[in-house]
Amino acid sequence: MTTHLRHAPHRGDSHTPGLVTREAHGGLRGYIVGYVLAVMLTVAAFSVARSTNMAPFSVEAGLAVLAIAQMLVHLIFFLHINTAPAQKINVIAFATTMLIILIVVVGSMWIMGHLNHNMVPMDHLMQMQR
Amino acid sequence: MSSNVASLDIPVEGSDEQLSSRQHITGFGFYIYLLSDGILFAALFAVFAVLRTATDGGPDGHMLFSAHNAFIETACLLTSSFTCGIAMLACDRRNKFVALIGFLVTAALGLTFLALEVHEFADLISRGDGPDRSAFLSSFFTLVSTHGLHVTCGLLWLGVLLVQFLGRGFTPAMVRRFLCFSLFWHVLDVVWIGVFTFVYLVGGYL
Amino acid sequence: MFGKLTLSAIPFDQPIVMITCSVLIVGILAILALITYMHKWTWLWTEWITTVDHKRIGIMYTLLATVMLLRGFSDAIMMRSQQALASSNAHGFLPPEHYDQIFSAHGTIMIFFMAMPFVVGLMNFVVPLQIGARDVAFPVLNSVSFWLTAAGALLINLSLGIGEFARTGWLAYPPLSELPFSPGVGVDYYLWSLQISGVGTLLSGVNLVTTILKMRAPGMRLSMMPIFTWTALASNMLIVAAFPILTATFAMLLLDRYLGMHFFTNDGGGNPMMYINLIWTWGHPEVYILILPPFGVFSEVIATFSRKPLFGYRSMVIATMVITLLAFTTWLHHFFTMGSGADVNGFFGITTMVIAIPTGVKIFNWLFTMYGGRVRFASPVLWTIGFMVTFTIGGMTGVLMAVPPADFVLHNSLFLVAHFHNVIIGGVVFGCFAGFTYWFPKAFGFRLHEGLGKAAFWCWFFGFYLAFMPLYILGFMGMTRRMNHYDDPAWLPYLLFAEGGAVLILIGILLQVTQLVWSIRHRETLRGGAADPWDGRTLEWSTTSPPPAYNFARVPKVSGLDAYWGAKQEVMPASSESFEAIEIPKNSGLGFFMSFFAVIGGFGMIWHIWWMGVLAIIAFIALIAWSSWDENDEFELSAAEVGRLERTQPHVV
Amino acid sequence: MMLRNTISSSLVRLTTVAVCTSLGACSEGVLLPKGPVGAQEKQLLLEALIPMLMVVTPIIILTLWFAWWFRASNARAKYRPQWEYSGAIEFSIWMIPMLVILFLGSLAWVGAHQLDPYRPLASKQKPLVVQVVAMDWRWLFIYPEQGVASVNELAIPIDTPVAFKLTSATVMNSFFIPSLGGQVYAMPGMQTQLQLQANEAGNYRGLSAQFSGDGFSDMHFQVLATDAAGFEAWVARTKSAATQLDATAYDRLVADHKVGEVTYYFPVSGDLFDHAIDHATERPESTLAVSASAPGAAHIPARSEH
Ligand code: HEA
Ligand code: HEA
Ligand code: CUA
Ligand SMILES: [Cu+2]
Repeated sequence: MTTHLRHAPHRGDSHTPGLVTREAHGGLRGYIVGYVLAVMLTVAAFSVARSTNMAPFSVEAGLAVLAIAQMLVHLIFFLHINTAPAQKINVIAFATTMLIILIVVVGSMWIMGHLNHNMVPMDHLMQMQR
Repeated sequence: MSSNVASLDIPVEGSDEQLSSRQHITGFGFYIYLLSDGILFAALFAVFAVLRTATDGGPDGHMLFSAHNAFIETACLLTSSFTCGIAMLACDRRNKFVALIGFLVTAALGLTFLALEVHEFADLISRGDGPDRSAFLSSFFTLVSTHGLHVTCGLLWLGVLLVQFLGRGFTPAMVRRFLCFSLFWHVLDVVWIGVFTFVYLVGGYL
Repeated sequence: MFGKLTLSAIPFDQPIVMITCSVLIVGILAILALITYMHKWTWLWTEWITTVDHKRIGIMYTLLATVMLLRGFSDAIMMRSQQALASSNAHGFLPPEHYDQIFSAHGTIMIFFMAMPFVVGLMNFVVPLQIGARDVAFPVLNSVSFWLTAAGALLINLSLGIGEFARTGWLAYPPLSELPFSPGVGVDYYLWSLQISGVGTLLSGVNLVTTILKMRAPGMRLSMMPIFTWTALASNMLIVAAFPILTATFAMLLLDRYLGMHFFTNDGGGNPMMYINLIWTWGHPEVYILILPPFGVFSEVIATFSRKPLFGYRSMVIATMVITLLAFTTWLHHFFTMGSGADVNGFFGITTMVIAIPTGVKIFNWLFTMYGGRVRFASPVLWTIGFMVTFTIGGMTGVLMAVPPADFVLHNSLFLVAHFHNVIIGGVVFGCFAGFTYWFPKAFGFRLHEGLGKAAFWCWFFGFYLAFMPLYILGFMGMTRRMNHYDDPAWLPYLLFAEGGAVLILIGILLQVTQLVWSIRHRETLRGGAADPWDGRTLEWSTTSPPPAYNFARVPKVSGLDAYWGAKQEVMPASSESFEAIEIPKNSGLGFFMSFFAVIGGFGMIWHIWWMGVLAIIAFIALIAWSSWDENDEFELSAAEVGRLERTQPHVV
Repeated sequence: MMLRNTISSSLVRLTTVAVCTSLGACSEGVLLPKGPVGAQEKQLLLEALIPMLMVVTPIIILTLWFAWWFRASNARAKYRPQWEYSGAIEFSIWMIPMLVILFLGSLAWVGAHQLDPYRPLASKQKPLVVQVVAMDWRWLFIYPEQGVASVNELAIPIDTPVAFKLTSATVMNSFFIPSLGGQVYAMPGMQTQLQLQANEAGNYRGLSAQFSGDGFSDMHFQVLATDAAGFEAWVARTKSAATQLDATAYDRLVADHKVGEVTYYFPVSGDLFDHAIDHATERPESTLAVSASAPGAAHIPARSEH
């Protein structure tokens, strides 16, 4: 029986994000693992960006993947957000936020891309595409 | 199961029940706030993505950004996130000394980060590439300095917390506030991942 | 020293403004004098200004909304009169630079300082009671939220007498709102007051989401929450997700105006279309923030007064959540005509229409709740039925504009104006009134006069149709919105009808004021069954009216939907249990002082009085740090004290 | 279009008659289109309206009927205090709106593509190109092929597609001729497009639909739709106006905030429209000095004074 379950029997879903629990997340070991992973990912990102023999698109894609991976590392090892049942509500809240961010950012870029494309005067087309 | 207990729940004073539920409620509320902050940054990222090429004949990211500087900044912030975690572990064990050291190192790294950022900005502005130069630079300065402003607020907050901590030690409210602070600090680091990747690396690469 | 502020900022040469201002100042002075005369300052300070009780904060929100109604409605009447006069090359009584401020102020004030506070006030008052909680999750923060909203409201109304308000429409599209085209302080008033109140709203959203998810009475699972609580949850989730976008957007416009940046300017590579895109990613969710809680009100009202459970609770919840998510997928329908192309327009046209499905489900569910019921036509029910008829029409015209080619001819016409007043008045305002009448006895311990309430309803109902149906026709005739004058005499008759409708609404509002005054004076005769006057179904009716500071002496245990109705059907065991001690949050002046500095700081920034702005920001930070020093923000009410209070009910305000 | 069957189009005609009689005196508006674009838009509007009315009207009637029949005082109505679920009803209340939306959704998708304002109109005639510049608070129309320009008067030949290219010299506006069909924003530094056509000769009203500042209400213009000969005559008449429009004259025109006046220009320099697009991106300097908080006694307070 966990402590918070005893206090609020209906709230089996309450687990504070970021709460350190010694055993569940490995405590110090968790932080060290997280830190090492994050450092590796960071170094990887900077060296990918520096590499001159990759196509620009694959560099962008690679960087995006590395960034997402590192964000996940932070979430799991530093913020202790995981799929434990006690965390259901935290994960749902997080996933919803990510979905909205995705809609807003991708949607805006899609819309603005089309708008900008439709706004360019004919003779400006060349110079705008750089 | 009791080994799984979130050990920050162990009460110091006051009744067991209030402490625990209040801690959870505060932590959750703060988490919700942080999620909304994430959306604020998302809006700024979207603007940066759209205005990235709107240089108005001025310099673009490739000409301005130093990956070197960004790397050191990243290292500072990442390490500070780690030390903040160590300090939280110490809070968990009610180890006042380690907690204090951990937070102080966190603050020092945060300050270094901030100093680097201010230096970079000052440099750009002195060269005439300030936020009023072009839409691209407006969005760059705004996105990065909004993050910087959060770091500044975090440092101010941490300062106040440490002064209080020295006075009163691990009261329930103190532990609750450190918990919120560490959440805040970790999230700033997550945002920074986006900044260094999409602003400095992608933006500087192209 | 005083930045741009000089004596010439006060429009001495504009009689309308000067008279309004003097009346306002005299009125405020009279109220202050009255308070002093009656020695009510301490009472006001301890019982209201520093209160952190969610019920009182809810009431203050509603009060703020009512006061702002006066401003918003007088603006509306002025616009209607102007358009009734300014036909065929007549120029009416309002020159454009004044008229433009009026419609901008009307839209801004109505949405941000009338509808929002009303809805937030209802949620604040009702939600903790409905979920069996003793207060919201963060009571002090709640008071901060309210006072920041009030600060924004004060600031925006200062623009009436000192300087000017924005002349840009309620969403301040750039480049018109940029410095070269709006060099005055109007847009700054707009931006700073909305930034300040926006932060308050965001914090209040965080607070209520946490409250609903974490503070429910034992046993109340999500699937047992009353529908109003569900819609409040949805609405606050939308606040949390949408308001940061607004804050960011306004911040960028501020940076353009104050630091010469180029986000949305004509020069420097700025892109005004991005502002329009961002403001609507907030703006469309905003309209659902406003309408969802009223939907919840109607659900409670229709079930209670039909003496039946709500039909299709589960699909109601699903529909609410679907609307919440879809709210974020439709924003482009506000700028179909900007030219983003057929694919984008087609896509957003379809996502917009899809919202009609869950909304339609809701309408049907209310319909079938009445089926097989025993409907009592109390005034909350009249508002509900009036809503169902009116909102359906307004929703239909909304869907019509979601067809892009149809919108090409209707965009920015009076048809659009008719659409949104149709859904806002027929939905949000009717819902607020239904909720107001429904929960009034809970808040004050006595009912409102029924006859006057019904009379007010009929005035509003017919007044609305008279005022806004002609606008649909005018839209078809090609009349656009925001016209100061026009030269087509064919439009005049319709505008005269519309003016008549506004006057009818005015009569409705006067009847409501009369109702309020009459009911307060005769409250002793209206007390009957005040704890549960309507034979309610949810937990708020299980406590006294008005509820004690701690809401429930014993935290209720919940085991199903319609918790209180279920309990009423069983024989209640005589409550012989002893009382327990209750922690109550202490009063706090934090919100009031923060609001004070927010007004000072905002005013300083608007007028470029930099030292004032900086000092206020420093004071603001110091205040927060200082307030964090006191860890004991609660005091304990002993068991004996609780017992005494419970025996001496009803609790008087 | 596949969706248009005869039943719906006869319903459309009926509704048009009904709405137009209720419009009374009006002779203009989006329900009385004078060109193919407007006609299609009206058709689509009514095709969307009718199925919605078919759902919405019964709902309103049912609301009133249920409320009345199940009133508390009606002993004949059956009271079912527990009834709160019916699978069949639940299913149909999701299905009915869904079906309507399925229909409307395809209408919206197809319509958005067919009536895309950028899409050239099908016609044997070569389109007439008109470049439109929104100003404070007038409209400038440039006819690059004819070499003429006019302010606040748009002449077009009937039965000929007109390809508008739009921009703004100052803030956003929306170019709208209700009798001919849909509108598109005219925005500074950018170029948008719109295709319209008039099939009936006449004088129509054109306007800005997007609020653009204090002079906005006067920002309307006359559309003279005439036959080809009439249009030629108009061009000839314009050519007799000896005011030249080059970049300098254009800048002077932009800075001057007159409203309502019709003027003609000839000759017009060829790249004027590009100049207009580029020029809007520069900030008119003197405007910064004007304080809007100075109480304006003038009917149209000047927003910038060159
Ligand atoms: C919540 C939103 C709201 C509400 C309630 C209203 C209510 C009204 N509105 Fe408004 N309106 C807008 C939002 C709203 N409006 C917006 C966003 C715009 C666009 C602005 C722009 O162009 O930028 C606009 C524009 C607008 C125009 C300009 C049209 C144009 O552009 O040409 C007109 C013209 O007459 C108008 C009229 C009216 C009238 C007559 C009412 C009145 O009939 C209704 C009066 C109603 C109330 C005042 C209700 C509130 C009542 C209370 C709070 C009661 C208090 C409680 C008790 C007594 C218990 N409105
Ligand atoms: C509370 C406020 C509110 C609400 C609830 C809505 C609801 C909706 N609105 Fe509205 N809207 C506004 C407030 C609101 N709106 C405002 C303020 C503006 C203008 C802002 C400005 O420019 O200043 C605006 C503008 C606006 C536009 C932009 C027009 C333009 O600028 O050219 C559009 C276009 O698609 C639109 C569509 C809709 C739709 C599809 C809904 C739907 O949610 C409606 C759904 C409801 C129903 C459809 C009725 C019930 C359903 C049934 C009975 C089922 C059967 C029916 C069908 C299958 C059709 N709205
Ligand atoms: Cu508007 Cu490009
Ligand atoms: Cu919308």
